[in-house]
Amino acid sequence: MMGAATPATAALTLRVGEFEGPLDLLLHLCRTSEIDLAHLPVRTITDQYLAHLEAMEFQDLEMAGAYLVMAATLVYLKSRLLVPPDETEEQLDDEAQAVREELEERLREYARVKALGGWLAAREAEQARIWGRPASELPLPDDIPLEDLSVHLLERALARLIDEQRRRRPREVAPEPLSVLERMTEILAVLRDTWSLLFSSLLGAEPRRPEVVVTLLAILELARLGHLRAQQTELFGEIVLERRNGKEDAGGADAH
Amino acid sequence: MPMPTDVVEALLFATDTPLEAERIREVLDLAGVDEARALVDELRARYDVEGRALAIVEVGGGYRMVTRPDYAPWLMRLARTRTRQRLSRPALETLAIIAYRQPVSRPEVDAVRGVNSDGVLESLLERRLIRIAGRKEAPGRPFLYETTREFLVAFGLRDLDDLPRVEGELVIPETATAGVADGQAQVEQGPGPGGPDVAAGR
Amino acid sequence: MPMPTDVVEALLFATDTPLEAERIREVLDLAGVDEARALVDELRARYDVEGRALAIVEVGGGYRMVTRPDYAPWLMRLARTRTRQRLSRPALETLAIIAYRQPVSRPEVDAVRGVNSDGVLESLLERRLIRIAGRKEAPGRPFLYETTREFLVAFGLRDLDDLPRVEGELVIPETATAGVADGQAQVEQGPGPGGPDVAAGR
Repeated sequence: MMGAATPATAALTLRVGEFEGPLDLLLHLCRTSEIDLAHLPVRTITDQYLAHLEAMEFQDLEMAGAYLVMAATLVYLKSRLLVPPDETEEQLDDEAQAVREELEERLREYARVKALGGWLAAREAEQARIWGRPASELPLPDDIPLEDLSVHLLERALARLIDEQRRRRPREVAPEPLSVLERMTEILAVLRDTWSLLFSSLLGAEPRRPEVVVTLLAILELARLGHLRAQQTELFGEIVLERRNGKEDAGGADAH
Repeated sequence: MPMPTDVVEALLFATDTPLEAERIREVLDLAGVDEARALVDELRARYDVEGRALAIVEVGGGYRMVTRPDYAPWLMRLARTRTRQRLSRPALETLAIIAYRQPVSRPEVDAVRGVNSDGVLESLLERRLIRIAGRKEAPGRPFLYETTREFLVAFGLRDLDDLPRVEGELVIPETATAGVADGQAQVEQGPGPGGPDVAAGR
Repeated sequence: MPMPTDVVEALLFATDTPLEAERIREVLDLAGVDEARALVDELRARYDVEGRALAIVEVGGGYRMVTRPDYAPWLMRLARTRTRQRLSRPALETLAIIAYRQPVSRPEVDAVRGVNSDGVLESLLERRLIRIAGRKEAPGRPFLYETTREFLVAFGLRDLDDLPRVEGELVIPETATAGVADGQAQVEQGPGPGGPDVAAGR
């Protein structure tokens, strides 16, 4: 019976961790008592809320504060109930009634968010049942799609640099010709999916000289690092590139 | 000479992120995006008729080749461990708020949840499910958050319209009047833009 | 109920390391390795008959699903568009330096990063996230770089003051060419299309 001021003792054993916050607790109390979120019974819900609060142990001061602020709101509402108390139809003065309505609205809002969260969880579980192609080691997971850029990434990059400077670890100066690096990435990505290919297929229909040079450098570097094997069966013949089934293969298995 | 649909098949096979129609158009030198879409549709229909292990799905503004859910038991036995951890309930709820109200600021998220969301937002940023979309024209100029494409992919959504309709609108309470949020949602006023609230906790 | 050959298809699709017959036997609970091999052969024959983009090859002691070599040119084009649409970590790092310390010259960026930044700057210029702001009044008169309006749009910033505050200061080391490290005052302001709002406030 929802008029009962003492909540079920079983519910009291709930730990703080089971609630996301005061709204979650309030919603839980409403649900277990089958309370209409549009007609919050102030007296009942306040008593139940306070009883739960007493049984809770907080480790996080801020979280405790959030629960206490809600408690204060409820106690305020309860104190503004007009006498004589009417169990079925609680009356509040206009000011308090506004607070109650706002609280009810927030509760309904939270209920919606919670439902959506549940929907997303189900969706996530569903997605866990399908497999795409394994994420390649390349492009590196660090590579950000342009549309997902976010300033926190810049912030972190700078913080990392500053941190490095603080630790006074002078960086070694090394050449980093990015286009070769990029081309290496591209070639490896293609080789992952096709195993072997012809050198000529790496170039466009009308390759420009710098493109050929960069591609050649990329291949030499990849061969040096043991990622691929380049073979030319006849003089001036086509160069055949083959992915090497080396350690990077073994590493790829648990890279995702 | 390979057929265009077969080229599309090769392209879909070779990408681990959704492939946009525009990129298919570009790679195949097609006249328009519609042509690219038509090719994918043709391939998709073929896959569906054959009803084999693979399917083509539309997700996050692009197309992906994936295994059908029926094959999950065997793939799980293959023990390709999925390092991706499931999201916690607070994370999912925060994500729900952002998905519906984007772009939305932290104080607003806090107000709906009734608790501080700093840590959750941080981890969602870390997993690139949300991004900072700018700053809100409001006191303290808090950051605004929105979901990323990665979010759509992770939840198998074509776009944000794929989210279920919620009964009634999601209303973000005014932070100033929200009783619970008082004291914690209020942004510490910095002396200027990019004030102390931003630098906090980093 | 999925057919065994289709299960094999799913397994091969979802792994990029060669899959041994023994693993297939195990996952499908087959009596022997020969049975597993027969399934792969059946699938392989089907793929060959259909003559599409994908094929199954035996390499490194196992089986792999790959695209046929004829498709390599398209895959290469795809890889190139992918590179263009992403920002690598070095690029992001360089962009951060420029965003927070603009205008800044290449030798200065190099000195901070400890690597040659030519290629990265090139790709940032190409993506129009940075632009040349003029030349530094220093030996060699190196180019100075600053962020663009597109940069602001991409990150959802109104102006540079919207950037998150970072604790501490990035030190720009003295470089051989840069006489005065903090010589930002003597910038030759290029009143280019980026507009005054971009350069303002730094």
